[in-house]
Amino acid sequence: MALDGSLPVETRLEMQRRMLRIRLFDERASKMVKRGQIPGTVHTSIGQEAQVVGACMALQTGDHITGNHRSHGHPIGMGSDLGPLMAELVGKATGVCRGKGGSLHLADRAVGSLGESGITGSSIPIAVGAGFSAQVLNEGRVAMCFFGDGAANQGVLYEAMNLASAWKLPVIFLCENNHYALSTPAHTVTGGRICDRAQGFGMPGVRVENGQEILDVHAAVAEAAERARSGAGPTLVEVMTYRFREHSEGLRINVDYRNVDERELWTSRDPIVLHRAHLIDEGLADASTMDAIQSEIEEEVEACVRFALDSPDPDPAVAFEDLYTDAYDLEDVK
Amino acid sequence: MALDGSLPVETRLEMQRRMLRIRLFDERASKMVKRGQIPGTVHTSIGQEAQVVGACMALQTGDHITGNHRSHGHPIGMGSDLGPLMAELVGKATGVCRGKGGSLHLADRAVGSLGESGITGSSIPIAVGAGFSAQVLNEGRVAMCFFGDGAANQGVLYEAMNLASAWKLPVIFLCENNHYALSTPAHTVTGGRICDRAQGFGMPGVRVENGQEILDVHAAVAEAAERARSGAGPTLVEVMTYRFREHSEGLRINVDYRNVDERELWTSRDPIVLHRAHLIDEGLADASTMDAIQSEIEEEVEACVRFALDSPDPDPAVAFEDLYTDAYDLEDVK
Amino acid sequence: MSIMTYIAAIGAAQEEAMVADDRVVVIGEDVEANVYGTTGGGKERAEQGDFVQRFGRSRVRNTPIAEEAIVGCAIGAAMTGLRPIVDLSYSSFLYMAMDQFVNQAAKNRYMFGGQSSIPAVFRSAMFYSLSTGAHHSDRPYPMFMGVPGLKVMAPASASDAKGLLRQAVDSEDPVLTFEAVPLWGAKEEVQDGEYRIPFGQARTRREGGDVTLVAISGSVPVALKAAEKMAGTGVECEVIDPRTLVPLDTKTIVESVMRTGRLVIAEPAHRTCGAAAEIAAVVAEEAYSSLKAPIRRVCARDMQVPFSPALEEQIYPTTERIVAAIEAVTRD
Amino acid sequence: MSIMTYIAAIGAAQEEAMVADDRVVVIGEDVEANVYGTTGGGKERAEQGDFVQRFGRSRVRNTPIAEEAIVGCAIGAAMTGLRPIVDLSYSSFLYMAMDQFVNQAAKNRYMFGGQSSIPAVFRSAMFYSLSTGAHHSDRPYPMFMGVPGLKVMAPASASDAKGLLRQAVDSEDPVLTFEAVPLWGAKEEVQDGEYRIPFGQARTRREGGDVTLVAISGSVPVALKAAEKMAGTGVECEVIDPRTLVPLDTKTIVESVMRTGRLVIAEPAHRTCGAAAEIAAVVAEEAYSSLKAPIRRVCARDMQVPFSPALEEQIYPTTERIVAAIEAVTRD
Ligand SMILES: Cc1ncc(C[n+]2csc(CCOP(=O)(O)OP(=O)(O)O)c2C)c(N)n1
Ligand SMILES: Cc1ncc(C[n+]2csc(CCOP(=O)(O)OP(=O)(O)O)c2C)c(N)n1
Ligand SMILES: [Mg+2]
Ligand SMILES: [Mg+2]
Repeated sequence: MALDGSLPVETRLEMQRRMLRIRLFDERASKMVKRGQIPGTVHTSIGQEAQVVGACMALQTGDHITGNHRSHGHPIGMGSDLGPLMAELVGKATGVCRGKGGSLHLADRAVGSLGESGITGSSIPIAVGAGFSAQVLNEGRVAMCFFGDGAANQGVLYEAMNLASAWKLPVIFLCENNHYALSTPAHTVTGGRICDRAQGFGMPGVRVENGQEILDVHAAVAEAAERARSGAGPTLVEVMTYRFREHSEGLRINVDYRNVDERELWTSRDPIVLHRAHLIDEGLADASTMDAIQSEIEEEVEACVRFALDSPDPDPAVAFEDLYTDAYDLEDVK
Repeated sequence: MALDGSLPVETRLEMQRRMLRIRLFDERASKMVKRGQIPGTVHTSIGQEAQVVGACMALQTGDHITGNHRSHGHPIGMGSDLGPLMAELVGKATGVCRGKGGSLHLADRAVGSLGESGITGSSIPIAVGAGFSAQVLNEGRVAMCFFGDGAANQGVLYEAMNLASAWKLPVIFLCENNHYALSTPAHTVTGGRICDRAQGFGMPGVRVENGQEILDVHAAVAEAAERARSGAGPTLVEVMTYRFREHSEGLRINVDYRNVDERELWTSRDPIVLHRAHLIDEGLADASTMDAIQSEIEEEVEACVRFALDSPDPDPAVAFEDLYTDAYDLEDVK
Repeated sequence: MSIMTYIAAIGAAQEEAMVADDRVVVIGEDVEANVYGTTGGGKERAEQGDFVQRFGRSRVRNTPIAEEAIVGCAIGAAMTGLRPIVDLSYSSFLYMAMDQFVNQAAKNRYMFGGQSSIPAVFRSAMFYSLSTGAHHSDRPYPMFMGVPGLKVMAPASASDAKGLLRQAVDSEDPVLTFEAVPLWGAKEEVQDGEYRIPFGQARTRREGGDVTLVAISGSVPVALKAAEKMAGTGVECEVIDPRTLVPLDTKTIVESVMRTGRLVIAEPAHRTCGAAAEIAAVVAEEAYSSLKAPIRRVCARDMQVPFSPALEEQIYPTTERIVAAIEAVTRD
Repeated sequence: MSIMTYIAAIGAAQEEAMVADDRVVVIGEDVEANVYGTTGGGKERAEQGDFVQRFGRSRVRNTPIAEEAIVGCAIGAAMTGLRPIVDLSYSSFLYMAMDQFVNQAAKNRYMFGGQSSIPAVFRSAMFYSLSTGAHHSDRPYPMFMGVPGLKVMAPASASDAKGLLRQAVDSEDPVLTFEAVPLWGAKEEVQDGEYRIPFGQARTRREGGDVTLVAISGSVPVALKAAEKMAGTGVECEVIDPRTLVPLDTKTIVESVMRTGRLVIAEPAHRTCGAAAEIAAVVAEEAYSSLKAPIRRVCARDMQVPFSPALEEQIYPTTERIVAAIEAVTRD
């Protein structure tokens, strides 16, 4: 960070790169679901890139994250290689989880990603555990968990927040409030404001009102990370954002649960467009630099798709590995 | 209630009766555990009578409660017959649960008691369900759940609070904060204040600072009940109190987790002594009236013990009844 | 009679129950928008059949994502006058509410000496064999079979799904239904109007005197295919679907094995401590003297479920694995 | 060798593990005050052996009552460098953390392709036959046997408890230990110093050629008594304690049945889908040809646990019930 608190240009360009990676990766993945190239479905982070990347880039090497079903953005935000991620979505041997996880269950220890969880809320205490080990082993690490406004109504979050608070663990609870859990508007099933729930658990709760501005997200999470690393304990950060697409690709909901005005308002706040404009307005980059970044990422994403499609399927025997660390005899698994 | 908001004398005398019933019932039960007349153990509410009775007496006939392992006070507070309660503790055929529940699992539908739970926190959503049925069936009932400061760290409470808040259910969450969960001081495992946790879930949270004063408890719960009945939704009421005895009878903890000064301070605030003094000071009753009440309850408790001890054991076949509503053939249960 | 899919049959039973009794309510995540296809007839809310329009938001309610509170709330509501149907969507989410199932739903009536009963239905669907990955592919019904106080049903066809669900709503005790998503689209002739199928009565899907083939849930059609194949080689299998697992119709199974002397059991749950283990144990005790061959189980292998389609299918019982088991027991 | 109680053996294994490896931590409700008797030596904190004094509050921590978060926290900590021992006290509280056990502890390593392992031990004690009522008398280990990815141990004696727990702490995979409270006070000669008992190796507690009697956890001493009684009538039972249920030493059991031709299984869990069902099913497949009689299970009856002492005992396997089962299989 510069003396005036502003981020280095390179960091801000990297933010754009990572946001673009998420956008283009997810757009591509969506098409591949439609074409049957990706089995099952995927949940895209399109529209939420600032919230994801702003949070991830406020962490340091060695820190840990856990995530949820809206999963690709988190490892990408931490800097994952795209190839093994896409190969995982396709179910290939070269997948980051050997083809055994799929979209919902990405993990990439290389960048500190302990794993996404298809069960909402379920990975929250895992991050608390990573904070616990950091404290006992005195390793100066921080752990962050991502979860949605829907998951914010699950009890395990409050158990986890309380535990982290009582033990002053270096944990950040990052709520991605995109206003909906599947077809359910948050306000219809949520008493009070999520950020206001922190205080009663003895920790600060902050809300980033405009989660489409990556610097706002980054600043809030950086402060939480500093607090965590200093030993002062956890923070709950609620980021207000919006998903531009349907809950999951291919899902059709026959009720108009999000109205057009709202959708238009939010899609007009595209985090990638906004950040690009800021960089240009502030004279930190010109349009051609930004275009070059865009092309560079486009190529990267095309390459990851090729890598995925060209990779071999996992050997059937791989299905019987990794359950335990002990060698397990295939014959034994009946 | 009188026009000036004060409670009728008869109500205040009944408060004393019910507190005495709890005190004497529990003192007797404690002795019976020691003598082996009650199998297993019991958790007494001695010291917490104002908190229990003040809350129960703020409800109306038809309302429901659920409770926890510190269990006898709740049905007694609602007006249960002592005989079947004590018989239940002893494991007799005449027990309120036919001898199948025991101390931890009292229920007495006759007074609206849906059941105590040995699993801390587990009965909280049951009360929310009673509130839900009240709302759907439009029955004007209220439901209250009792739980401790320890259980207040369980996730299910926050799921339940949020659900009750989102649906505006007529529910009262009554936290019996006696400062300890078994050997664990609340402040060592609790982030923030429990009452402050309500606001973030969109409901009022109030704290009764002196839970040894029955009128304070009653007033707070009566207000919550009125709010619930009016359709305005749930309230969290945290009552600060103290258990005078060990967590459970017979348990010996070798570490001095509660210091003497603290214990003396709190035992000097005996809710029964305090309420008696108030009644006499306010000229509502004289010492002899109060003594008579005491003797009356003493006799009642002795009678319930006799009833329990004189009752027959349940027939062994009773163990195979009540699992399902369908007739179940004993032979079938292998 | 009309032809109906499995999923439509569930919707139909639910609708009939809602119409028949005002105390029946449906709660769950995303039930208002009919995301899982059992709370609305048409594609648009305006079309006929939408539950919210027909029954109102008091009786059809979206819940927060809070399985423990939802299940507990349904239990409490059932104890005090409602007859809730809880849509938990994926069976994989039941673990979140395990305490409520085991410690409240199953135990309350018993330990309180019968003071309250709990007429609640907990619906959940087993998504598997659909590339949904380890977190969304569970088939956890055996866990619940071992919890006395719960009733457990696992229909394998449209007509069974409808009649059993209706019976479940009528039950005064908590019922868990495990629906098989691989069968959602499977069609069958279904009786018109209301009907109920009593619990504890197996359905013999095919008669045969050589081998008893007990199959559960999604394994029923697979078993029928295997039986068909074996018939070509002159081996006649009697295919029995228990339909409800608690209570379990051991009588029909034992009687069949007494005739055939051979037993193969197929199910989509893990092998260890599954329903097949229970059935094998019952038969090894009660039909021992008639047994002419080892009892074979064909279950999901004791692995978690891998995502890649190149890996997943081998986890579950396939026609080939069932055929191999039948061949093995007839060889002896 | 020294004589040690079952509960002391657990404390000793825990202590040795804490001394041997700084990454081992103990967390749980009320562990600091040694409420459950395995985190301190003496009666007073000042006396030698108190874990808090010896290892400090960083490594011995009271938790809030929050089983789901505790278990999840241990999993996350295990994935990132610690080796937690979680004391969950009563087995009845495991349901509260079921999602963490099934969806995180059991699945993480597998679905992430082996990127992390989870060396964590989850201890819990089965209180039963002690008038603790339906909420505190669970014996839920069979539920966990059906969850691939978890290891499950259920020691029945002091020396097994110590050696298996030490092995569990060494395991790179999550282990659930189910301790039998009725055996807490039972004494046995225990090897001095550190030792480990490998998982998946049954212990033959008594040899005999007439009947194989497999017994689990608290049923082992009851089975030994029954075997003693039968020996008086000239029937020699081979009493086998599997000790670990996942992995399960089916080889020892099957070999024994091949010799004896008869099998009785006793366990304190519910009958339906219990460990006994699994063992019966394995034997009905693998030792069918040697079987000379029906396989008999003697389990807890499929009931919840009543409180009254006049009612409770008949729920569990008793010496009489086991003797009756042995007589039945030897009669044929
Ligand atoms: C325990 C559990 N319950 C329900 C689901 C089904 N489900 C998957 S995503 C989802 C909505 C989640 O909403 P939110 O947490 O706001 O995340 P978002 O999808 O909006 O990013 C639901 C209900 C689940 N996966 N896990
Ligand atoms: C889920 C669960 N975890 C742990 C326990 C063991 N336990 C019984 S009472 C108790 C302490 C409860 O403390 P609190 O809620 O404050 O109630 P209090 O005993 O102080 O009235 C504990 C830990 C339990 N019964 N249930
Ligand atoms: Mg959301
Ligand atoms: Mg307390």
